[in-house]
Amino acid sequence: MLTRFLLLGLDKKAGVLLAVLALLAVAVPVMALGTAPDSAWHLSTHTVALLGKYLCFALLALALDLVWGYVGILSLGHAAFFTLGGYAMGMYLMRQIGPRGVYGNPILPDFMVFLNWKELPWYWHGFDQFWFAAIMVVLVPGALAFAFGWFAFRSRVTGVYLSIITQALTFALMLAFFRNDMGFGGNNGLTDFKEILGFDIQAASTRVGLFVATVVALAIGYVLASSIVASKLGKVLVAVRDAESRVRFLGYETERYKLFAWTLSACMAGVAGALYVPQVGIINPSEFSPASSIEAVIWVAVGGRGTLAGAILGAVLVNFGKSYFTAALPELWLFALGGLFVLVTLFLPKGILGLAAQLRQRLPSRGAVAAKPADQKGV
Amino acid sequence: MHRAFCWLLAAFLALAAPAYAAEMDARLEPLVRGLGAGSYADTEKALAKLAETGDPAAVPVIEALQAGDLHVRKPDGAVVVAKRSGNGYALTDPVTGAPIGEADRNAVEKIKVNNALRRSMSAALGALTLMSPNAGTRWQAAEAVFKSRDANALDALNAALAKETDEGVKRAMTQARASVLLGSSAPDDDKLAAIEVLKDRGDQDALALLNGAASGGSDAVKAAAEKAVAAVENRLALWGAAQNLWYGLSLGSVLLLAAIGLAVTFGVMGVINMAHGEMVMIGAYATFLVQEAFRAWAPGLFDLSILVALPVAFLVSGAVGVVIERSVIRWLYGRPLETLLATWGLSLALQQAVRSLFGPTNREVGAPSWMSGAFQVGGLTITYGRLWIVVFAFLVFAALLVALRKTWFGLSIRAVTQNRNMASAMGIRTARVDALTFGLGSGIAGLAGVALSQIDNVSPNLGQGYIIDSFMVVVFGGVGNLWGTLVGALALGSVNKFLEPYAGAVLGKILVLIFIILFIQRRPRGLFALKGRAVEA
Amino acid sequence: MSAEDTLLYLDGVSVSFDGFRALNSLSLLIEPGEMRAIIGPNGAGKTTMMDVITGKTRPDTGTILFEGKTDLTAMREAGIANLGIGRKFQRPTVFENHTVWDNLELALKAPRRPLKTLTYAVSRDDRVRIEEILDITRLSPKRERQAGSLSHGEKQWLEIGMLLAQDPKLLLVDEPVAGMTDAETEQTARLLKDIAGKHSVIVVEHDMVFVRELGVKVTVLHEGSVLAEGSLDAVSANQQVIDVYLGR
Amino acid sequence: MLDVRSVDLHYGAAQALRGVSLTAEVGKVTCLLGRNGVGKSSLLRAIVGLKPVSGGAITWDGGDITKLAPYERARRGIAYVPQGREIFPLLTVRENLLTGYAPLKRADRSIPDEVFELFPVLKSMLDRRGGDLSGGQQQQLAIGRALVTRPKLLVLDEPTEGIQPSIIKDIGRAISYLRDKGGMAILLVEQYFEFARDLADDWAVMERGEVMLAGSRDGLVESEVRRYLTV
Amino acid sequence: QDTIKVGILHSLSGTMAISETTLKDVMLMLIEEQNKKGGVLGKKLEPVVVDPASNWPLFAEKARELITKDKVAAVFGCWTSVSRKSVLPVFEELNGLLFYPVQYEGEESSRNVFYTGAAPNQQAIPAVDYLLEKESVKRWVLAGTDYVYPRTTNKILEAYLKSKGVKDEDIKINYTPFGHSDWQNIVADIKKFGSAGKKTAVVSTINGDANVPFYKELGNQGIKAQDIPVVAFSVGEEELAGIDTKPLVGHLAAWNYFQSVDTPENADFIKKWKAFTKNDKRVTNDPMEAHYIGFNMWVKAVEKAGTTDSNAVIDSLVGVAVPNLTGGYSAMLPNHHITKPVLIGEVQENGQFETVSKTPGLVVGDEWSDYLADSKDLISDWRAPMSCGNFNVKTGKCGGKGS
Ligand SMILES: Nc1ncnc2c1ncn2[C@@H]1O[C@H](COP(=O)(O)OP(=O)(O)OP(=O)(O)O)[C@@H](O)[C@H]1O
Ligand SMILES: Nc1ncnc2c1ncn2[C@@H]1O[C@H](COP(=O)(O)OP(=O)(O)OP(=O)(O)O)[C@@H](O)[C@H]1O
Ligand SMILES: NC(N)=O
Ligand SMILES: [Mg+2]
Ligand SMILES: [Mg+2]
Repeated sequence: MLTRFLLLGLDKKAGVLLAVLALLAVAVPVMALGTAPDSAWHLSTHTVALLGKYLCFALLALALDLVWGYVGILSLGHAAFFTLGGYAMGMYLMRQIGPRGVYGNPILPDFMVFLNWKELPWYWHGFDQFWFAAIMVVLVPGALAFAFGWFAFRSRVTGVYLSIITQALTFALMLAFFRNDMGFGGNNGLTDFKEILGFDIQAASTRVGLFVATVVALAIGYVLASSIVASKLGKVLVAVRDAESRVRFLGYETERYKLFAWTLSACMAGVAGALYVPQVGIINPSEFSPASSIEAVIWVAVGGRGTLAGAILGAVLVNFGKSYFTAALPELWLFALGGLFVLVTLFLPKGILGLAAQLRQRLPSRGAVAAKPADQKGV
Repeated sequence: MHRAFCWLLAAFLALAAPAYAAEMDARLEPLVRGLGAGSYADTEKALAKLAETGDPAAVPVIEALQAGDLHVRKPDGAVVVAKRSGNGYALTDPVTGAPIGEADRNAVEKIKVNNALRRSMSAALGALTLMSPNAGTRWQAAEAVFKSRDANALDALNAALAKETDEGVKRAMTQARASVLLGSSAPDDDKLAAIEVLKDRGDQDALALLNGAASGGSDAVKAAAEKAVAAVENRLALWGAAQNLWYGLSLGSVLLLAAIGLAVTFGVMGVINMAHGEMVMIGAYATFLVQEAFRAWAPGLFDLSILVALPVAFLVSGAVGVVIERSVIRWLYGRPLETLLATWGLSLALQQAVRSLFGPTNREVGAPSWMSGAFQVGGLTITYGRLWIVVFAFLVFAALLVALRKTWFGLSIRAVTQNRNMASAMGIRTARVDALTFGLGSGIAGLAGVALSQIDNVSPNLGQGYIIDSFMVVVFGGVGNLWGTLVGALALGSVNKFLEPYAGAVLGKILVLIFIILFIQRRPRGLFALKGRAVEA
Repeated sequence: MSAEDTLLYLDGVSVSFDGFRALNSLSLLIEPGEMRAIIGPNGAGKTTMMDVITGKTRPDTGTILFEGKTDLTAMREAGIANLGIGRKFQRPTVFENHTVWDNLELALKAPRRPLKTLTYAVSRDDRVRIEEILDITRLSPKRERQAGSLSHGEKQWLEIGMLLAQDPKLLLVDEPVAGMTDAETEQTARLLKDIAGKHSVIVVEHDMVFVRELGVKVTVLHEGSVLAEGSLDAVSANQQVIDVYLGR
Repeated sequence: MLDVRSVDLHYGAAQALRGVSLTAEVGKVTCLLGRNGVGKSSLLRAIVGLKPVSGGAITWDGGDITKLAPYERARRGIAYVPQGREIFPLLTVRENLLTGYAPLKRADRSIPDEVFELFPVLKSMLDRRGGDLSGGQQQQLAIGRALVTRPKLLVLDEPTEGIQPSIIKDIGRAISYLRDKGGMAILLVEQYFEFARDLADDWAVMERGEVMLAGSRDGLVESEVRRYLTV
Repeated sequence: QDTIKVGILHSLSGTMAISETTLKDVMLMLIEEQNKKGGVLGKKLEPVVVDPASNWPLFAEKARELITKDKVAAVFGCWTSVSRKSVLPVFEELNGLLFYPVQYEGEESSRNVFYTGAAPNQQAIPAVDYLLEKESVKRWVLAGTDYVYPRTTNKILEAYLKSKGVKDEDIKINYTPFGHSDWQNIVADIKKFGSAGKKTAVVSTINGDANVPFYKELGNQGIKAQDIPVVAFSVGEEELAGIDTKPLVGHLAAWNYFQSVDTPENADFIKKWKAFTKNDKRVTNDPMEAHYIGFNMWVKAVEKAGTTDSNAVIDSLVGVAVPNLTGGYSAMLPNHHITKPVLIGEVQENGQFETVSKTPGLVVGDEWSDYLADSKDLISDWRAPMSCGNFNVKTGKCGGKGS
């Protein structure tokens, strides 16, 4: 049953995407570790880290597309789940520093030492274990999403009202995490990590390993999401998106459906955040900022909302553009990026992936002929 | 005003006492010279001596020092008043005001003042100007003595009190006297009387003095002071609540101003307008430009600059809005979510455009005199700037309400936004209405920019600081309902200001956000939710 | 008749909107297997009555019982639908971005819980049933079309199809033949008559030809309560009904 | 006179109208019949300008209006009662009616008496929001709103849908009255055959995006028409 | 390779652009000047500007890009502490060079970072001393933006004040969020706190954006410097340029440089700056001076080492002394902080500061505060043989507690 379910999601588009991911998972390690640094084929750690970051964002975008594209929940707070996942991982990494911190305190992270904390707060316990942190990476965002969604969906908060309270949620978390009293390092967040699972976090091989883990996570996320979307549950979700109250009159408890997708999406975002942190080396509260969430929405929109693969494409492209422009046009890149967004909305209303579909529609092809009134024969 | 008085006094002195002017000179001369002695401490000592003379002739000297005009002439160490004239300085005698030639830029050295000196100067002037013919000055002098609690001023104070006719000044002097007495070793009876006077004054300053009295002195004084403290504290607590209410109202009106344009572009038109903040910012920069123009061409009329800035900002932001609508937004009707993407892009580009044009740093927007300072209503301090912003916010709100509800234009706006096709089929020029509506919303945002330039940074980031709050307000109040925006803004402002004293600014803000989240659970369509079929359709 | 023997029991149901009474102490009994036609002037409260039954609107006062025992006023829409109450809306509402087929698949009687739908696969029976409905509604050639691109009348048919797919115990049908040709109207009447017997049906219509064709008991609603009840001929002869509804 | 010449219309790649020609004369009621989905509404949308045509021409009152925006057409006296009512849901009934002022000169701006004579219920509900009305009330409002514009060409898409019998009769009477008053062309799409038959001066019958039959009241055989309407 | 690349890592967009863009400009100017003088080691310098966009992980990414892709010889950059924390592991991993020009909270010393801004003892402590001595302040409001720099600074100041006998109830600490714009009741509270009969002062670690509304509110509520002076550590000429300073005359700031400092070096620097920016109104400020010092130190060290190789330059930097703009020499210390004079200035009507106090000599930057329990035993010395950033003098071992 499970395989059947998973196969549901595997159409041609998925095949292409998974093939690309598989290629990445093989080629990147080979090029990063198996070639001489001066070879034309060599990938620097910088590039590996960049690619890894893009793919983490892609997973976040994928999670967002699941709820926005298919359930119509425009979350302006998805970065909250991403960041919580990131913090869970960051806490693990902090604990791994052990006595290598500047003050040499084997238990307390540096920021606690210089703020005069005497002992580890209770919520930091357990994070010295990878398995525990790994569970928290999914559990914390998932639980928050579940609680939040439980109330919001039952109260039938929808549309912009839902969007705005998701924004309020992430904004509140940002302010809370800024507070040093929260015990998460305040504005500086968590950084200066040393190792993960015993591997030196700066070693090229670790970086490649993290990259491959990200590719795998993204692939799993994609297969999961596209299977869900292709299932009847996916159809219910789309129906909820388009006419929620009508779905209720068919007997579906739409709250449960939304809650399912929402919580799953938050968990995916959490995993994305967890993979992101060791690769960029820092997690801090500005990741909670509403702008980060909006950016994620933008990636999805650019790639094509409600296409899953488009979300991935959008995240990678926009972030690549950002990386490129901030170096190539440091003083004008906002024009470039802002202009890009405007142009995409104007000329690619369904995003980049929508372009193909759009072209197909423009040119009357064989598929279109079938829809002519001619076959509307009376009975 | 100080300077004007200075001249007045000089004139007065010149008329009244020409005879012994020279004689006084001789007495003051070394003291004045002492001001230029070197370190701040030396200057302060000289100043104290100068004040001790009680001689009104010292007043212009001290005022010159206060104004930063007092210099030391390098060759001979004489202390002179030096004013910029051409490339050098025009020198006058600090006491007589008589011109004594010119000096090169490097030939004089300014006598620097620091805060300690400023305080001493205020105190000295206080004691010296208690007899000034100008009631305002006397009142200021009394307040200065009240603050300095300078025991030396007691005699002058008593003398002044005996002559004083103005009720207000008299009260101030009595209070100053009480303040001095309470700190001195006066007999208990005097102190008890002083406590009564201070209790009547009943403000924070009085409380401080009474607190001091309650912690020392004889039992009788202590007891009376304690009772007075309790009375004053009660009174202050009451005023404190009123003050909080005012803060809430004032923050609320800022939120209202910021949000009200969004209530049009987002609330009425349904455009998720991420560039709203930038429209506000453009309004603020328009204000800056208008003020620059005033500074350059009509500095005397600077107080009017804000009034001129209002229409200018409205038109500039509105025009930008119209251009945006015609070039981008109009392709996106019926696709509200995509307006988010496009306006986000616009917002980035507009920020950068302003940054490239005006630079990344803050620009100075000044406050006209009628918007500066504060006044007291009982224990309530109300700053003029905030007061005008409150008034202005309500005016804009009322105007918009009338425009949308009572005019043909308002009706077309609502018809077009509810069903663009049908409105067009009814004969409404939808394109023009769309452009004008977006322009109106943007123009109002520009007006908000004028107001916000008075209290916040005028920088490319200005808009970013308000966009989230604006959306919260509009949504909290109920999208598409102007009254909701009004009440939403005031409610959020007040909640914030009532939480802040207890929770602190950071936690207070977090609590407000949580409050919004919880509130929306209760009212999933905002405070002023529209109900019924009409909405679900 | 006691409440227990009824399929649907409304007693003293009132609803008002901002002071306007849309339903005014309405009482109505529907027996199992019965088909009932409801007519009445525009604004009489017919649609509101359906809203109240299906949980869309909460009544201010009154009792609504299903199968003599279940109190509908305390339930949410989905729960009510799952009891076996299906509804066709006055304004056709279908899932515009789904194909005609998917619309029917979603409506088809099947477990409604998320995990069940996640693993759901169309069975042979389901397929047959959907094909059947497509034939009945003559949407077979458009099965792959997005419902949003259907014409107004086609959407009406699709809604009827979805209602059939749900296979409910009680069908609430609001103006099913609006926008249909006379021939289609006849066909719809036949369809509903077939359904009745096994199922109970409440039909709201303004088309008297259609109502006559149904040949069932008619209830006339006016200003939120029952004005007359009986055969169509009987109520048609009622002067009040002529005044407020039929006209001359 | 309204003159539609060989109009084609597409939704994406799907063609909904193929070479449709039709005329509607002033002083007459022209009735358009056809089964579901044959393109009646599409044709009306093309005439009022809500859907651009991909071929052919539309002239009204001697002028080519094929390319004009809907509001321009409204200004030339074309009023539209759409299928599905399309009331402005959040405007009150009064405001919905007032939107009809748009194409009028200031001096002409008033609500004609016939609106309330025809639909008295509207008068009693002036301050209720349009979206809150019952379906039939909305339909009445939609017709009333169109009349406010003092149209010279009134385009009605199934105006009797959802309306109670007595008012249908009133609408019928109103349509004849408007026709008889002169100066107005009326184009009516209707499924309710009897109603159409009683009103129509001219007929047209559509099938699969094409006009199959057209002619005047006397020239058409009812059974012929019926043939196109049966299932 | 005929140029030497120099990375400039300052935010040109986002919230920090307001402060950091100027530093990018000043670096471009310094590099241009140096090139006019013939560059370094006979090669021209080539600036590589990137925009980390006020986004902290992006700082790390861009730092990595500058070092590995552009192969810059040194990077001048960062403003906020979090951005520095974010890039720190990158510089250490890739053995790059970062010159950090902003006053900060201390508690850090990296082999790869050179701290040319003030450590707390080069700004905060002398400022408080000034208030204690010259203004006889008895009651203290420590107001800051809620993040690490103010928190740490206030922690240090609190300990310091208590060591001077200030009582708990005479210290009020208040934090506000970034960009806080409604100061009405906080200012009123300060006023209230200050009217208890004891001389009160505000020590402000309020960050950039929030300052303008803060000072505007101070002015409006009529808090005069002579009553309750505010001494700020993050308000310089650039910030004042956006405010009408008339009501603020007399409020204080503590820095290591003011534009108003009257030295020939400074006059020259200001002249060049105005010419470079083609704007007669552009002001200079402390972090600009820090870059000026840092850049000249780097040039000197490279010339001394004869190479841009990181290890060589790092070694030769310690001990390098270059003129600062206040009429003295600043030297790079073994702990990678520098010596600086501390200036206290009062705001003037023209938006400039007038120096009212200046430390007699240079103050040595102290990275590990003596007023924090866990760091008072730590020292840093990057010279061989110690070569340690956190040497514990109690245990005699490198690495904090000396594990
Ligand atoms: N939310 C509401 N606010 C105000 N009035 C309402 C609301 N909902 C319904 N009404 C009014 O309640 C009355 C009953 O409406 P309902 O739709 O039930 O009528 P109906 O019998 O279905 O009419 P029709 O035959 O025209 O469909 C109408 O007068 C309508 O205007
Ligand atoms: N928005 C649309 N997108 C795509 N196809 C459409 C759209 N609207 C209508 N169609 C198709 O165009 C054809 C004609 O539709 P139209 O609405 O004109 O029919 P109609 O004759 O008015 O039918 P009805 O009597 O049901 O109202 C139909 O096949 C319909 O499916
Ligand atoms: N280091 C600072 N000022 O953040
Ligand atoms: Mg109805
Ligand atoms: Mg139609």
